[in-house]
Amino acid sequence: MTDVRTPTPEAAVTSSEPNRSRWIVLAVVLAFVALLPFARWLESYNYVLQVGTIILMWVAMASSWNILGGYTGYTSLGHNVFFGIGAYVGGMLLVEAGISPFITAPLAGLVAMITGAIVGLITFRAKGPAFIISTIALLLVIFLLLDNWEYVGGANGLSLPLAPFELSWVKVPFYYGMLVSAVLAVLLGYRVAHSKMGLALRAIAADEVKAEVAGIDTRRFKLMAYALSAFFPGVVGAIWGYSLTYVRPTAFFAISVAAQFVLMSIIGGRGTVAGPVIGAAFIIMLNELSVTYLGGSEINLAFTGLIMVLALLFFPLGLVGTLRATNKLPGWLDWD
Amino acid sequence: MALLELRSVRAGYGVGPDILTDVSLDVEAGGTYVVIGPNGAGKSTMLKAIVGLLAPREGTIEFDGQMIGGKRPDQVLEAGICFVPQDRTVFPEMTVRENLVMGGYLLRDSAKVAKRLDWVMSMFPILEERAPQLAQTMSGGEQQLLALARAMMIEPKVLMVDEPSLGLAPQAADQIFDTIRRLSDELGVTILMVEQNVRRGLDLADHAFVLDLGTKRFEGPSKEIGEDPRIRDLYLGAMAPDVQEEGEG
Amino acid sequence: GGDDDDAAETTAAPAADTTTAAPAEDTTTAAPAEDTTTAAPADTAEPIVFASSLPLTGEFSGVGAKHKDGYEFCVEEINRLGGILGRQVEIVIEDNRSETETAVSQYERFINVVDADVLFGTFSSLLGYPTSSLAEQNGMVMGLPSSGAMRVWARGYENIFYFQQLPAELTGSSIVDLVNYYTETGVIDEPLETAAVVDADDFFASAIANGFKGAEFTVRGEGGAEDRQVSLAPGYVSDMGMELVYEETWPVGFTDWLTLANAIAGAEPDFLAVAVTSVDELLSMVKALETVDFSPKLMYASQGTQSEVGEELGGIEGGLLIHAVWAEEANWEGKLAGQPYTNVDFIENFTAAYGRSPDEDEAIPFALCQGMEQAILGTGGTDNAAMSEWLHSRQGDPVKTIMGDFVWGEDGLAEERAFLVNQWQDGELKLVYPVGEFDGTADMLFPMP
Amino acid sequence: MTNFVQVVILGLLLGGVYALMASGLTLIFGVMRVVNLAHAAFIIVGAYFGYYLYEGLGIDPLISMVLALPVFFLFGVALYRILFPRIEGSERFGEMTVLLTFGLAFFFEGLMSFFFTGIFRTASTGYSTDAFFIGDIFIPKGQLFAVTASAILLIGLWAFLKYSRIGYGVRATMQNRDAAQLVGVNVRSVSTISFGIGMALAGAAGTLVSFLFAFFPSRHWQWLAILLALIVVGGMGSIKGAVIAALGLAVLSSLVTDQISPEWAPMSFYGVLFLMLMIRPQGLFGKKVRI
Amino acid sequence: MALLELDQVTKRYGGIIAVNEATFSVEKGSITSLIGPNGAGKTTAFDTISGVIEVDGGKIRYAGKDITNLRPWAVTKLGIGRTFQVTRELGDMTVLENLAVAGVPNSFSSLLGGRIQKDEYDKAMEVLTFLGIEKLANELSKRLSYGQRKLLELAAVLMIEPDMILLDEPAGGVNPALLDRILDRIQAINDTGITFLIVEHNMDVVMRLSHSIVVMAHGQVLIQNTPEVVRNDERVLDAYLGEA
Ligand SMILES: Nc1ncnc2c1ncn2[C@@H]1O[C@H](COP(=O)(O)OP(=O)(O)OP(=O)(O)O)[C@@H](O)[C@H]1O
Ligand SMILES: Nc1ncnc2c1ncn2[C@@H]1O[C@H](COP(=O)(O)OP(=O)(O)OP(=O)(O)O)[C@@H](O)[C@H]1O
Ligand SMILES: [Mg+2]
Ligand SMILES: [Mg+2]
Repeated sequence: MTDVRTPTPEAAVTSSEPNRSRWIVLAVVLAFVALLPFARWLESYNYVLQVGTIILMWVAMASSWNILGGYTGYTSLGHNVFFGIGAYVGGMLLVEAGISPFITAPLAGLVAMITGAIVGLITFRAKGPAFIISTIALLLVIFLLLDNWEYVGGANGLSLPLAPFELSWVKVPFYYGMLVSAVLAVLLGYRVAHSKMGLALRAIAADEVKAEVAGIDTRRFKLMAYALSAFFPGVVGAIWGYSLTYVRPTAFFAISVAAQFVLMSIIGGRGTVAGPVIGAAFIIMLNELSVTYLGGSEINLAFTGLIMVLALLFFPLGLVGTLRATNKLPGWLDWD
Repeated sequence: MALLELRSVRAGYGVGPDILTDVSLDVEAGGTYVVIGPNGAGKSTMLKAIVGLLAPREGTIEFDGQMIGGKRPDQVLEAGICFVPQDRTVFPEMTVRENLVMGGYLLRDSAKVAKRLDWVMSMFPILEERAPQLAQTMSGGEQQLLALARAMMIEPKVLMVDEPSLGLAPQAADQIFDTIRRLSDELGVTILMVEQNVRRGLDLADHAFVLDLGTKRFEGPSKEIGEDPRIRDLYLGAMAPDVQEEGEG
Repeated sequence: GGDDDDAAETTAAPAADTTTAAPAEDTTTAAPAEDTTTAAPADTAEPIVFASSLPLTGEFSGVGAKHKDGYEFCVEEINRLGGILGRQVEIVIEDNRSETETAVSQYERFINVVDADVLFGTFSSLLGYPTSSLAEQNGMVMGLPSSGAMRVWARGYENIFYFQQLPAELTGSSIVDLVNYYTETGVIDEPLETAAVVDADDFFASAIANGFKGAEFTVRGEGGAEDRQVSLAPGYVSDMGMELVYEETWPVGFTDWLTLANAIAGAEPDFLAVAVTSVDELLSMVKALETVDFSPKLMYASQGTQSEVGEELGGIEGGLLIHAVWAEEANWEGKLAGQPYTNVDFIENFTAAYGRSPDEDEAIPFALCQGMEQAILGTGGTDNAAMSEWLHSRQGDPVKTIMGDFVWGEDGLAEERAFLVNQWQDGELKLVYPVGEFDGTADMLFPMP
Repeated sequence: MTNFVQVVILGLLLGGVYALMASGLTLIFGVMRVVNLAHAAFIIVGAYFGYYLYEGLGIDPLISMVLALPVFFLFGVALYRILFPRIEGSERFGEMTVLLTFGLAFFFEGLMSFFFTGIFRTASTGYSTDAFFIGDIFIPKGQLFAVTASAILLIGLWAFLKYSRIGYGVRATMQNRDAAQLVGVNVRSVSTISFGIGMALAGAAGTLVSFLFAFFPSRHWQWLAILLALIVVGGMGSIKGAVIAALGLAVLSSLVTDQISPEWAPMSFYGVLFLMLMIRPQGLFGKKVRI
Repeated sequence: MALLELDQVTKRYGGIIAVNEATFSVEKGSITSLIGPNGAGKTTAFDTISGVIEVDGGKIRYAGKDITNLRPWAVTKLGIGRTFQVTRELGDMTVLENLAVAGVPNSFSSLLGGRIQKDEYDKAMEVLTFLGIEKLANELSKRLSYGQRKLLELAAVLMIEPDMILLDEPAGGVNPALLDRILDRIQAINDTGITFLIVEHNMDVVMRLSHSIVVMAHGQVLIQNTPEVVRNDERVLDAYLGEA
């Protein structure tokens, strides 16, 4: 007979709640991340904050992607559409109305969310690989539309003013903007994973017909998942566009950007709460290291590719997933 | 020496626990054998291990003087063991005819395939009727029938069937049991099957194994097994034999 | 492949000639350089660090790699000549894979971790735009080898400098001059009445095309400032007295060149202007026009001076006009390490070092590096604020580079000078305009073969 | 009218080349459920293969195409043997291969940039800029040769899959791996062979690209996007579908280029893809499975 | 009063008429069996009732309400639960989670509710214990044996607590010892007023449970009557039972 974990009510009902020591480690990590901007004596302060900002941004985006791609099982290779839409909304409001993207970011998220729901109506007609490809198509369609929409700058894009912060502080608001988004996105991911909705989404991923026969309004849940997963990319898009001072289709709608969402989630562990977080940090740092140390040569691209391939071959379920499968996952990373 | 010999076979899935803890059994050429046991006992797992869908972790599987443990399914099939799994697997996007042709994949000779095809179709006229239909559009039972028929495209030394009667209407089930009996009687094919319809399984087979918790608990001539009160209480339920008596009596 | 060999030979020949003379020249130029370093703090003093993030892989990798050579060669030359202010120079170049996100964080690293003294700009406006914002924010001077669209320079930045003669929109003016000149001299002996303008849907390419078409656009004001209306009317096509009979824009990743060429052929323009994002588009376009058997009387392309163009097209590029910021024939007199360092020196030394002759994509970064070097010399250090001020106040005392003299206005755009215009003639790139200013200008071929 | 015919002809010719590119991709998907995101990168490798054989040894790309078949086949076989056995039987095979091939795309792009630099290339054969004229209509020779070569390859591929024993094995494996094993198909070698075939098609298509288009290593992403759209519209896994979609959409895109604007030409691929999803999610020749 | 009524329901696939103007009804509180040879259209009939496929014609009424072509989840929420002949477990979820899915509300509030509540857990464990697979509660459902999956299918439908339960071959592949107990349980549930419609090929099971039997062949309903009548009907013997 199979050796199954003996189900106790506690284990099943509350297994999801991290225990005390877990919370402590997490709190320490979070405190470290939150206090980083106070480490002003660091020589490479602005650079560290910059990389931190990018990592946090991707934590927010990968965690959001994971709601659709991880739990619901619909791999989107066009999620940067929402990233870009967020950037445009934030950028246009800044240029036209002079409102800071830090204020309009939630609105940008909302617009992305609504777009997500609308797009879902169409793309959800396909499943599996066809869905993946339809999301790529979505990306290219939106690209084309924005590229030809002169009101928002067309191919030339939008040029935004520099953020009016003093140099030594200029990174800080962006850093905290991304941190808040990242924390909220992870919390949302956690909430989804630990809610009935998460159960519904995973059921959809497993077998849609069965899920529906079990009483789940699959269409509604899928649209909800799509919309939720579009929110934070929209939010961080607005902030990121501001930090770039520049919003242009080619910068936001590249397939390589879309792929990052997928890579981070899969490498970290798709369908787990901690996976996208680990994956985002891993990929961004890997990129930084490889362009820094192999930067002089084109080999750095090959190197990144190689790492991806190796990570996959040796951690087929992602870092978190594989560690869990072999029971080596440290407790403080087990957020599921 | 037996045609098929399992010795202390231990097997399981992936990194999971052992499902078969220690299974040894002999299958003699020309015999008909039935494996019975509760759900989850490891019956299907045993057949999968024999046929190579699962590599044994320990122990040996010898067939016709050849070690087949750990070999690939196509190699095992080439050696002479044909297997029809429990969740009948047809080729969904091939027609019924193509599915049957695939059954003769190993024959290589297209004339031979055509001949077998005629024979199988004549045996299961419903398939002849449905020849151009895509397999995935057939009903559950029809697919079961197709998978069974496909296995008959070649003449294996051993035919292993996981629950031949599953999903079949009584008439169709009768026909399948008939066919199996004929394969055994007329062509001398060795039969090893799993059957939850215990009554019919024991009827058909001359020898039975009882599997539980991953090991062989009992074995013996079907008749004895069917009448053994311990086995009857534990595995056959009150109903099967009683109903049989009722029904026929 | 025969044409390729020709090209290689012809470019190699002058190089070989001059290298015989080089050693003598070398010693003379090297001597004073050694003087400045007699105090020999060279090994003790901290090196001056330049840094640039370039698209060595990805979309812009072709040009990016050449920029790397241009920058690195300049640094080698500076060091060979004794460094700057007695300090050796180092350059850190990293690959940003043509991604904005990576480019930005790399410059951030250059500023904060590498502690670079001077930032060199990157290629393409996609990357140049945000990274120049970063430089501005940090008060770092940044020379930009590309990103010539006016919008980039309308942001009111103080620390960015453009290392080309004209912003993209005004590129066509050089063609107007050329047409006027050759019409007067009678080389253009048939009237040019109709024109077609096609361009890639891209920042830079559409800027050039807009100049030809006479577009108007708005540059949005920054932080409450008024929007600026930029009018390019009536446009260079109209300036040349032609009628615009066909205009079209193709998108990124376009592949259907034959159909586009067919449509152009259908319009039968006398003059065709093609503004591209990258040279592969030009190759495809020229091949397609050849296939549909159409050639306008005069054809201009915004890029395509690279030696590969001749190699890959094997002759059919003949007659193509391309504006250039640099040319072999233009014997501009630059300066390096306080001494004259002319374009001829550049070509010669580069060829010796790399075994091939340089092209524009190596010359621009080289010139940029020259400019920065002169700013350091001029201010006596690497204080970027001082450098910026120095660079802004070159009126009357220009920065001297292998691309000519540079004087920058408030906005960081150089004081307008005409571009050079090259023409592909028999697998070779010839300078055809301006005429008489440099040795070795050739006559323009007309009409296109 | 002539112009219309002309544009349609050009579209068909372009489509023929797309068809070859897309069929390798759809084949690999069909057989192994692998969406090979590195397919276009391999096409570019093939383009360099054709280019250097032409520039270096003067071998005509059309001949290189024939050479590319065995070379890339072996390349594919080797690659498959190295990478895939580890994940072959895995439950998440489908999604893992997306990542795996994505990594491969990067890896090969990097290698190509390193060895061949990012400089654009194109092989200038005599015929690549030549055309036959029939009245006012011209038929570009390069495209015509390329399409003819594509057609021959595709017919060969189709016949192979339809009639050969391995072809049956390939189709069976793509539909049900376990069942295929149980009827005696060696799925490992069948998968290897089909990956090899897909790769051979990519290599062959690449040699055609070498003289039809200008290319450089990172060009592959743009090709990939178009090819993916084609295989979805055609119905994933259907070679017939991919060919028809390639021809149809290329003609449409040519008409859009000619009549509206090249700027909207890509819309013919992605817009049609969207429409297709709305009216027939399984694609032209995709089969609707029993729920 | 008839709880479920099929009125001239038709479903075509190209040339094949899977269900051909089928008309039958299921009395409230009864156990009705639907039998017929392979390919008769039984599963297709289930599919139309549960909304998994759309009908080409005819009406389906449940408790007087027209439910034709209603979405599956809506049918379920109305109180009809069904199992699948070819089991469809949610493979990557544990057995327990498979059961808990029944308790998901179809609204945003589902985001607020925790994963598995205590009462749901108790209910699930009770069902699993009864079917003898409680040890598998935390096993991924794709790791189950065929028979175990059949049992899970049954457990899942019991979790929904429907008023009417459609079972598609509940006995297939289930060990006879266990089957005995399952049949007892079905009878017990039925005694509490829950209606059953069962497709089954095992005649012993059918005869033992049914109050009424519907016989289908070639998509058509041949007869609906009591077990005694059906057992002796010529047509049924011909079409279905054969010599047995
Ligand atoms: N998608 C489809 N396309 C074509 N034919 C179909 C499709 N689905 C079902 N059929 C056909 O409809 C008929 C009825 O199938 P159904 O599954 O309802 O039979 P059933 O009575 O449940 O049989 P069984 O006892 O074997 O399960 C069969 O002949 C089948 O081939
Ligand atoms: N793919 C799998 N991965 C992991 N465990 C499995 C897998 N398949 C079956 N098992 C486990 O192995 C045990 C035996 O399964 P097996 O299928 O051999 O049972 P069986 O005797 O055939 O039962 P049944 O009569 O229900 O078909 C079961 O407890 C099951 O949970
Ligand atoms: Mg079994
Ligand atoms: Mg059925």
